Order: sequence, then structure tokens, then C-alpha cells
Amino acid sequence: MRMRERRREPAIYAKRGDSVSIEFCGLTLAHPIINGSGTFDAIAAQRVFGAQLHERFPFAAYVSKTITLEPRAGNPPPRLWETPAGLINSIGLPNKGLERYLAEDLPALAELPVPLITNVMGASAEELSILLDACDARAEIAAIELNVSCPNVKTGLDIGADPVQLEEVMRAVRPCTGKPLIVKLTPNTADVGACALGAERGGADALSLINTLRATALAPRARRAPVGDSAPRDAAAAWLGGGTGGLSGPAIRAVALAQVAAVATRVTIPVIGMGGVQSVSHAQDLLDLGATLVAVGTESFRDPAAAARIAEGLHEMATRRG
Amino acid sequence: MRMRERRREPAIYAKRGDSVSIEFCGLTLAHPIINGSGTFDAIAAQRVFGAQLHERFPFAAYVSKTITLEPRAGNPPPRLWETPAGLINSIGLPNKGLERYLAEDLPALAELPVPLITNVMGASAEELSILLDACDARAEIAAIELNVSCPNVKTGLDIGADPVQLEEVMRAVRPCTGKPLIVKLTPNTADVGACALGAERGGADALSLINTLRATALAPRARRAPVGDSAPRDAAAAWLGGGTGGLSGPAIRAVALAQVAAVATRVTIPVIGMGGVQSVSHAQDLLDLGATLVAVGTESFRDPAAAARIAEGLHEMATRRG
Amino acid sequence: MSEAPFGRRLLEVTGNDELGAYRVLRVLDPQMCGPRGATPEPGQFAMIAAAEHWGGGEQQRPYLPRAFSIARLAGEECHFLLEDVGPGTRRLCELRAGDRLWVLGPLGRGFQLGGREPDQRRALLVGGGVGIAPLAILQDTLDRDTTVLLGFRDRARAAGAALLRDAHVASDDGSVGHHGLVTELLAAELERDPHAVVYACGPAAMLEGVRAICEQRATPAQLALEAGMACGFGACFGCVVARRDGGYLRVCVDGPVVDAAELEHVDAHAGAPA
Amino acid sequence: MSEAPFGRRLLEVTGNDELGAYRVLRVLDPQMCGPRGATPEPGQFAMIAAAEHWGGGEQQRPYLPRAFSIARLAGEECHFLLEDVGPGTRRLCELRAGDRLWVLGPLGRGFQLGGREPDQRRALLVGGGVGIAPLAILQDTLDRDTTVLLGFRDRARAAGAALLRDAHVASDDGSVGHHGLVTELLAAELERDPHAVVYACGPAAMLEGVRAICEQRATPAQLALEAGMACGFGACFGCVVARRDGGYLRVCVDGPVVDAAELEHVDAHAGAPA
Ligand SMILES: Cc1cc2nc3c(=O)[nH]c(=O)nc-3n(C[C@H](O)[C@H](O)[C@H](O)COP(=O)(O)OP(=O)(O)OC[C@H]3O[C@@H](n4cnc5c(N)ncnc54)[C@H](O)[C@@H]3O)c2cc1C
Ligand SMILES: Cc1cc2nc3c(=O)[nH]c(=O)nc-3n(C[C@H](O)[C@H](O)[C@H](O)COP(=O)(O)OP(=O)(O)OC[C@H]3O[C@@H](n4cnc5c(N)ncnc54)[C@H](O)[C@@H]3O)c2cc1C
Ligand SMILES: Cc1cc2nc3c(=O)[nH]c(=O)nc-3n(C[C@H](O)[C@H](O)[C@H](O)COP(=O)(O)O)c2cc1C
Ligand SMILES: Cc1cc2nc3c(=O)[nH]c(=O)nc-3n(C[C@H](O)[C@H](O)[C@H](O)COP(=O)(O)O)c2cc1C
Ligand code: FES
Ligand code: FES
Repeated sequence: MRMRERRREPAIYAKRGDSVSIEFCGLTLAHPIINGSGTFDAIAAQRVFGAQLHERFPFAAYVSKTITLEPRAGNPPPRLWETPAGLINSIGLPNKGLERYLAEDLPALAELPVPLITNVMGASAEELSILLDACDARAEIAAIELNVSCPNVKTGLDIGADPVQLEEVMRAVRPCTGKPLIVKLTPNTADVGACALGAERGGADALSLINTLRATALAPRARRAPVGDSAPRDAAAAWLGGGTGGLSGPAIRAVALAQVAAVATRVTIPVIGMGGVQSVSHAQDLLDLGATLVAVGTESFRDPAAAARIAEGLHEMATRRG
Repeated sequence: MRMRERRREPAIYAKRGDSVSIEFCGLTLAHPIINGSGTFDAIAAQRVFGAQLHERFPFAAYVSKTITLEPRAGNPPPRLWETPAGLINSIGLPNKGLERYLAEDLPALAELPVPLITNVMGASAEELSILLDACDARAEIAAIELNVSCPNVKTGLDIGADPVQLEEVMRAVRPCTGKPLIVKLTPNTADVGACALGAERGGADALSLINTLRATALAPRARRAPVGDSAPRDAAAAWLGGGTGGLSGPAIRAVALAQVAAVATRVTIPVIGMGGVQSVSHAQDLLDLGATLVAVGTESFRDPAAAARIAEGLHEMATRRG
Repeated sequence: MSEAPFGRRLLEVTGNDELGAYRVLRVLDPQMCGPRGATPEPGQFAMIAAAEHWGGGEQQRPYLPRAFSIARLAGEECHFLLEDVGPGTRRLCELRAGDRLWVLGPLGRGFQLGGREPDQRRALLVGGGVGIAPLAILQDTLDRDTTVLLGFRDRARAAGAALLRDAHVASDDGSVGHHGLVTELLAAELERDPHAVVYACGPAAMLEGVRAICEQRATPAQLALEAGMACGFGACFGCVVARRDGGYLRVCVDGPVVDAAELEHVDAHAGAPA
Repeated sequence: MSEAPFGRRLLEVTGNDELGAYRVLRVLDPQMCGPRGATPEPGQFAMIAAAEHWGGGEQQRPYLPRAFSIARLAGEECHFLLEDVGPGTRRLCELRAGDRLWVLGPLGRGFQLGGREPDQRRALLVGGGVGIAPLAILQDTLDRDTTVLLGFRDRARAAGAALLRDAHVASDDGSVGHHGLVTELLAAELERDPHAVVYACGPAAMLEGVRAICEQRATPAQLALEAGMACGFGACFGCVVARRDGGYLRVCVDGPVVDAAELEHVDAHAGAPA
């Protein structure tokens, strides 16, 4: 079932007993805070924190790391670089591949106390169709998020970077599933509002942004060939095993606010806002700009309970109000 | 006279007496550090710091603030917002307009101890041609920088955001001047390398990047209508008088490194790298990635002598080496 | 406008004393103060940042330096009056003797003394909250008959009045002196002496009140404005307020002290923390 | 692997004592230590950040917390051994009694004791530099015959050997104990007692040396690895090292202690600061 929500009316806070619940694409969520894909491994966290994780599960819905058709080992280390108020990651989307994800991880993820959103990525409409068909067939999956920050095998350009290309791909894959289909836009584009419109025209039920900004770092001088040596320097100096990566965290929050604002004013489908959210007031800013849900990513690295703290804070504000 | 420099060979440091000089588009500069357009008002600084400014002028060439055909008052305040390790500015390109710039400012700028690069912006090839013709006629101007982060009146898209559009505009305006023509690329695009190539094909002599990332901020909650009020929130909450602005400073350095790397590997013309440079090692990183010159912007706000400190540091390294 | 040394300089804190709700930060600055110093004009300011632990934390701010009026010169010491209103001022309030900080200045255009108004006319110094800071050095400088009128929110802030001599105080909550606005004291003073001239600094609302009163009575008034600043020396064009005759002026170089006649009204962002 | 409380917790520093080139940071942590504590395994670690002044400054770092081995439990105190190698460790070295810090942990997989190797076999604890930290709590825990071999760059660092009992020391500069590598001491020990088992932590080069020696002699060895970490609990996939059988393992959840047999070699990034 698909539901359309106009952004003009701010996210509805319906008091349900003591909890603040929210409607999103036909799903009823306990609060507006979810995780950014790839920033929280619920299965690993369960091993580390045990039963307490479920007792105070931070997210109103759980978004999986990006799943691809084939398994991926990910990039060689180093995969991380800390920047001023931010983090570059060059993880390289390691995952078990569709088959093993469905067989091994889905059962465990189905045990989570919240709805499951599976994030998938493909390099062509064909690949994406296979991924969507497979997810559509699994009742454990409540919604699907499409990570379109992936080079199109045909054009070489990220599928999500061009409005026309994105709309075409969406038209091609939309029929594969009746489940809510969220498009995770790429921020590395000239006009994110136009891309958002393309996704909506192509049949997206919701949009999420922002993904990480393309970024890189050079190795600390101590760790590389002396400056002035004749060897090609950039090669010598790259820090990340993957060469480049994506920037996240507080450093990108101001960009996220601008892109979420640009998108929310262009489309009528709900928007999931993210990018550098650390506090209740950061989440509230995104909601104020028209986001229906807010995702917490990098901040969970600094504190796995960060999203719980934020959700609880929003709940307090809402109940104080209501 | 136009000079082509291949980036593979690192910027040549020719010892001239005690100084480290560098060739850029036929200009001989004392060192590789210049200012980012709009981040240093040499005329105002002269009033504030007096003669000392010339005695220790921080930049090897001086880039003017962006000049437009008509005068602009700029955006209403507030124009600034501090972000984590960064700054959003929404200045709105205030300037006297071409005529008064040439009449009033050029004589004063000609007194500076370094070559003058005039930065201009126009909304169409026609407008740009007028600007270039006028600059070409003035001997005080050593080179011209084109700020292409400006919506094309015809397409609405920033002139620099699309490779094809940028190449067309460049082909149209290139003949207007024999002076070195630098294109200041916009970072708000899907493939900055492709845009760089477009500019080179269109006849650019050099490229400069990155300009600021599109960003915005909401007013502190204390200063706006209570959350949850029915009024359209985004409107109520905007902080910047101009609505949105551009992010600069350390927060964007990792993005600058990635874009400069992407551009330097695609083109053969020299590149001016900038974005969050605060120290000698940040400048060296950009040079290592293939930049010929490095521009200091926001860091000059924290210390007007920052660029001098960096240039002196590079000089020390070079002389220790050579 | 006296020139500033080019480039920020690393200075040492000699003390940081509580003064009611405020603090008086004392800095050893031979280049700006004392016999060999550039001796700033009253109304000039400096851009300041702590040398250690500037920024970071949950807010990841401050990143840029902050602007502070030069409140007083004492030998080779320069004094600043601080009110903790956010991460930058909070950090500066923490500083103790021996800590170091970066200073750029003196900056901006101060109060114009022997200017349009003949020197013998009485000077009314009108200040509000932390905005009283530049009036202290102004009082130290003026060698003629002055009257000081200061307004504060409450008793703790009113303690700041000790920064000046013989101040008449008004407080919003009536805890000290006149119960009401300092602009009411100003109106009364101008009734008594219509020939006085006004030097004012404080919250935007207060400055607007002063401007309106002085405009109506054609009283010459100089207002020390504030604005969010990134650089303090005219580089960023960020600190503007609207000019009466259209366009904007940069508070850091065209001000902070402006002739009230230059403004249509005082913008809500153009004053000191209320 | 003992569970960690969910969410970082705010703890108080009880002391921060110099130990040669290092510091021993003591933290009151009843939830992790003492009778009612989760009592971590030797080899587990915690993610730590100072509560005040974390980040900012010229480098605008640190932003993320930093990983530190649990070095010792003493009553309700947890001890960490610090070496200042950058902005985060520098800030933690500054902390004094009464300061507060954020701690998440205990995290990761520690040394497996009653594991493959029968308990009566002698345990060789091999450490290098600040990597000796987890060997201290391991020595406290092992109730069987152990030999401690530690390597350091110089005398100041060698003072860290006091963290363990009866340590045989090697130093690169010959200033203390054996002039050379600790792996040379290890080889000699294994000559004497070929049945010993090895527990090692230290710089990548040392761990690789240990791995190679033990592989060649088929000596069971557990290596406590390091890697740049963002989260410490398996969320970011950033802390990987290559597995022998292909693919990567996450040091924070699959380690930090791994069986040497799992690795083809120890990656240059997978060790403690040299
Ligand atoms: C010429 C001049 C002289 C001054 N003299 C004095 C003085 O003598 N004593 C004194 O105490 N103060 C003085 N001020 C004011 C002082 O500079 C500010 O209070 C200070 O900059 C606040 O910084 P903060 O980090 O403490 O708080 P911030 O939070 O940075 O600033 C407080 C105000 O700035 C706005 N703000 C909030 N967040 C941001 C953000 N992220 N980016 C931009 N703006 C934001 C809000 O309006 C908030 O109320 C002067 C200002 C100027 C321009
Ligand atoms: C499981 C584990 C246990 C540990 N136990 C201890 C311990 O007991 N005691 C101890 O002192 N240390 C320990 N460490 C190491 C400690 O975590 C690091 O020394 C610390 O994180 C360094 O942070 P820093 O800010 O001081 O220096 P940084 O500069 O952040 O890090 C130093 C190293 O990281 C790299 N680096 C430099 N800049 C960056 C950047 N911007 N982003 C990413 N990497 C960068 C370089 O290789 C540099 O040599 C342990 C690490 C792990 C993973
Ligand atoms: C380590 C890391 C891994 C990520 N992996 C994914 C991923 O697999 N798929 C995806 O769509 N986004 C991924 N992201 C992007 C985040 O979901 C989020 O869009 C981005 O980090 C911005 O939010 P933040 O600043 O709160 O982290 C990843 C981000 C980080 C930091
Ligand atoms: C306040 C401000 C004003 C700017 N004005 C201009 C401008 O007029 N023209 C232009 O091309 N770039 C302008 N820029 C962009 C800078 O030249 C530079 O590209 C950008 O700030 C990144 O460098 P930085 O991080 O070192 O500041 C401006 C930047 C700032 C912060
Ligand atoms: S503060 Fe930068 S121009 Fe005034
Ligand atoms: S540190 Fe994040 S997964 Fe290991």
C-alpha cells in the first residue's frame, strides 16, 4: 500500500498511549528517528550489547547496510580518515550479496523490535530489478531503500546524479515491488531538487538524503615519501585504501540542511533527512524543513545510544507541547 | 602570451636570490599562495593595517572580489553562520559594478606589490563578453578569473554546473581577451572533472576550485517562533538574509582535495587549489595533488597574515630541500 | 582610526575578574597599550580567540575569533568586558592568568570626539548591558563634563556599572536604580540639557530608542553597533547593516561607531547581546 | 566476550600518573570494574573521549572517540596506558583527577585463555611500546607460569615495563636490557621452551615478527591487533585487516585479539603506535 503525504503539514505527532508515533509510507513508526544505512550493524551490536539493545532500540525502523547482487569484500584498509568535525569513510560497501543476506541475516533482522528497511544498490535497471523482486518476496522486509550513488554501467555516471537517468531507471524498476520504495539520493549533483523530482516522477514513495560527499585525504607526511621526490606524488600520498571516500558528520550538516530544504520544497512524497545530526535540535531543524523522518549516522559511532537520546528528546518536546 | 604547463611535473621552484618563484600562465609569481576571491579586501585592509600590509603582502597575486556588470548591494543581513569547523556566507556578491570598479578600485589595486587577477561573473555569454572586453583593455589587470557559479539566464542552471554549457560559453567568450583566463569551477556538480575538461576545451588557460558548497542554517530556536506552531516553519526559521549560502573552511577541505585531484588528473592546464587551507601542510597536500597555486580564503579571516605564514613556510621547505 | 599591527598576535592573560554577571578579561598587550602602544580610539575593538581549546566539543564551535570592544587601557594591560552568551564567550570566560589568546586589533572606527559637536557640549554616555564596555574607555578619554546613563536587565548585570564612574543606573526589573529603560533617563537628561551630545552602545532595541529620541530632538548621536563578524577587518563583507541612503555599511570598518544620522533604524541584529 | 552497557557513560578521572614516556589514566567505573562490574576479559578495550575540550583548535580534531586497551582493574578503578601520539591522546594525557570523560566498553574479543592450548603450558607475554597495556591485565588474570618479554624504543619508554611483574626488557637503542628486538628474546625463549604459547601486542612490525616466528615453530599465538576505529562496536566496518582465507575481519568485534593463524601477515596499519 502506498501513501502520499504532503510536506506542508508538519509531521503529525499522534499520541499513542505514552508514545509519539508517526505515519511513513503506510508504516506506523514509534518516533521519527531511524539509522542511516551502513552506520549501525544491529547483528554485531547485539553481540556487543546483548539484550539491552532491544530494550532500548534506538531506531523506529532499521535500515540495513547496502546489499548488492554479488558479495563484496569492500576496500582495503585504511578505510577511515577523521576530518575537522567529520569522517571520511572508504568502506566500499562490503556485504554478503543478496542470496546470503536473505538466507543468513534476514532471519536475525526480522527479530528486531522495529520494521526493517533493506537498502539495495545495482549498476543497472536489470540488476536492480532482481534485487527488488527478491526483496518484494520477503515478508520480513517492510520497505526498500534504493542507493543510487552507484555508477551506471552504461553511462558511467552515478544513476542518481542525473534527473532524467534516475527517472528512467525508476520507471523500469518501480513495478518490481508494491512495498514502499525509498530513493536515497546522491548529494554529489548539480541540482538535487531536480533529481528528487525525477525520482518522484519515476514512482518513488519517499526520498532520503544526504548521502556522503565525495572526499579524500592524503597520508600524514610522516608516513609517505619525502615531499619533493620525483615520484608521482598523489599516488604516493593517498591515505585511503579505496583512494577516495565519502564525508559525513557535523561538517556536512549545513549542506544537508540546504539539500533537504531544496528537495522538500520540490516534491510531495515524504523525505528522510540526514547528515551530521547530533542532537534533538539538529533533528528538529530537518523536520522543520519538511522532513518526515530523520536518520542518525556517524553520531552513532560516537555513542551507539545517540539516536535513542534524540528520539527521547523529541518525544519530551512533543509531549510537553501536546 | 599563453603558457601550458603539464601537471605531472610538480610545480617548479626556481630559486631567485632568496625567493622561491613560480610560473603561472606566463606570470612569474614570488610563491604559490594567492587569495580566494572575495576573502580579502586589499583596499580596506590597507586602511586597517597601513603600510605594513604592503611590506608583508601575503599573496603572490591578488584576486579581486567578483565584479558584475551592474552594481549589487548584496544580501540583507545576517550574512554569516558559523558551522562545525566552517563558515556559511550569504554575502550576495556585493560590488560596485564594472564601471566603478575600473574607475575607482583599479588604480588603488594597481598599487599592490603583486599582479592583479580580476574575478568577474555574468549570467550569459553576452554579459561575460562585455566584462572580458573591458578587463582586456586595462593593463593593470594581469589575468581574469571567471566565476561560473552563476545561474545562466537562459537555462537557469549554473553556467559551470554542466560541462557542455560551460564549454559553449567559454568558446563564445574566450576570444574577448588574450590575457590568461582562469575558470573558477563550481563544486556543486555531479562530475567536476568533466566540467574542468569542458572549460579546457572551451579555451581556459587555468582552473580554480573549489568554490563554496551550497549550504544553509536555521535560526537558533530562541530567536524564532516556537516549534510546532502552524506557520510554515522553514520560512520562519531561515537565519541567512539570503536564504542559503556557501560553506567554506576546514569542513570542506576533504571535498576540495577530492575535487582538485579529480580535476588535476583530467586536464593539462594549471590548477589553483583551495578549500579549507589553514597550514603549510594543507597547501602542500593540494600541490602534491597537482595544483600549481594554492588559494587561502576563510583562514585569512582568522588571521589576515595566515597566507604570509603559509607562503613563508613553503619557502622554508623549498630552500631546505633545494 | 589607529592602525592595527598586521596579523594576529599571541598574548598572555594577566587576569579575569568577576564583575557581577560579567567578567573583566585583562591581557598584556604592549603593542596596543602603554607608552609605545598604538593606543586605540574609544569604540575600537579586537578579534579574540583562545589559543588552546577553541572549538570542538558537542557544538564544534567556536571556529572563528570573536569581536570585543576595548573596555579600558591600564598601563600595558588591555581590558575586555565579557558576557557568556555562547561557546566563544564561555571559553574566554574560562581563561585564567597565564593562559594565552590570539588578538587582532585595534580595529574599526571609534567614537569621533572633537568632531561635528564643539567639545564643550556635555557628553551623555548611554549604555546597555555588556554594551557599556566601550563607554568606559570613552569616559577615561573625555576630559569634559560627562553624564553616564546605563541600563541593565537585573541586579547581577547592574554590577557592571562599576566599570564607569558616577553612573546613573536603570534596571528592567527595578532591582537597581530607575525601574525602567535607560532611554527614559536619556529623554529626561535631554529635557534638562538640550545641548548635550550622545554616545551610545548596547542592545539593538536600546540603540533604536536612542536613535529615535535623538533624531526627534536633532541631538547629535554616535552609536556603537554590533554585528556577527568573521574577520573584523573588512575582508568578508559579512557584518553589514543597512544605510539610510540605501546599500549597506560594514560595521567592522565603517563602524562599529556610526553617526545615528546614517541609519534609518537600528536593525535587530546590530546590537549587543541584550 | 563480556557485554558492554549500551551507550557511552560519563565517568570521572581519579588520577593520571606519569610512567616514563607514558601516562596511566585511572577512571572510576563501577559498571565495568569491581564486584558488581562486567569484569572485562584481558585484551578488551574501550572507546574514550574527554567530556570537555574534545577537538577544536588548529587541527579541529579529535572528533571521534579513541580506542584504548583496558590495562588493569583495581577495585572500581579501570586503568589505561596512554602514549601521546596525536591530538586525542594528547588531550587525554592532560586530564586530571575530577575531569570527566566518555567511555564505551568493554568492547571486542579478548585473549582466549582455556582455549586451544592446555592451561599448563607456559604463557609468553610479548609486548612492544604502549602495546604492553593489555598484557598487564592478562598477567593479573593468568594463574599459571608466565614469562614477560617487552620491547621499547628507548629508556623513557622502557619505564613502562613497571606496569608488569618480572619483565625481561629489550630496547632498540640498548639503553635498557637486551640491545635489540623483543622478537629476538622470544626466539630464545621458544628455543628453551618449545611448548610455550604466545600472547602478543605491539607495533605491526613486532607482531609480524612474532607471527612469523610462531608460524615457523607451530607455536600457538594470539595477537592483539590495532586499527583506526570510528565506532568500536562493529557499526562502521572501518577497522578491518585482511584474513588469510580472503576477506576482512573487523578488529573491533572479531578482535582485537585474533589467532595468529587467521592472518597471512600483520598489515602495517594493524599495530600499536611504534
Ligand atoms: C564590534 C563588536 C564589539 C563587541 N563587544 C563586546 C564586548 O565588549 N563584550 C561582549 O561580551 N560581547 C561583545 N560583542 C559581542 C560578542 O562578539 C558576541 O557575544 C560573541 O561573538 C558571541 O560568541 P559566542 O560564541 O559566545 O556565542 P554565539 O552563539 O556564537 O553567538 C551568540 C549570538 O550569535 C547568533 N548565533 C548563534 N549561533 C550562531 C552561529 N552558529 N553562527 C552565527 N551566529 C550564531 C545568535 O544570534 C546568538 O544569539 C561585540 C561584538 C561586536 C561586533
Ligand atoms: C583496540 C585498540 C587498543 C588500543 N590501545 C591503546 C592503548 O592502550 N594505549 C594507547 O596509547 N593507544 C592505544 N591504541 C591506539 C590509540 O587508539 C591511538 O593511538 C589513538 O587513536 C591516536 O589518536 P590521536 O588523536 O592521539 O592521534 P591521531 O593523529 O588521530 O592518530 C595517530 C595515527 O593515526 C593516523 N592518523 C593521523 N591523522 C589521522 C586522521 N585525520 N584520521 C585518521 N587517522 C589519522 C596516523 O597513522 C597517525 O600515526 C589502541 C588502538 C586500538 C584500535
Ligand atoms: C561508515 C559509513 C558507511 C556508510 N554506508 C552506507 C551504505 O552502505 N549505504 C548508504 O546508502 N549510505 C551509507 N552511508 C551514508 C549514511 O547512511 C548517511 O547518508 C551519511 O553518513 C550522512 O549522515 P551522517 O552525517 O549522520 O553520518 C555510510 C556512512 C558512513 C559514515
Ligand atoms: C565570505 C566569502 C566571500 C566569497 N566571495 C567570493 C566571490 O566573490 N567570488 C568567488 O569566486 N568566490 C568567493 N568566495 C569563495 C572563496 O574564494 C573560496 O573559493 C572558498 O571560500 C573556499 O576556500 P576557503 O575554504 O579557503 O575559504 C567567497 C568565500 C567566502 C568565505
Ligand atoms: S567582519 Fe568581515 S567585513 Fe566586517
Ligand atoms: S571500528 Fe567501526 S566497525 Fe570496527
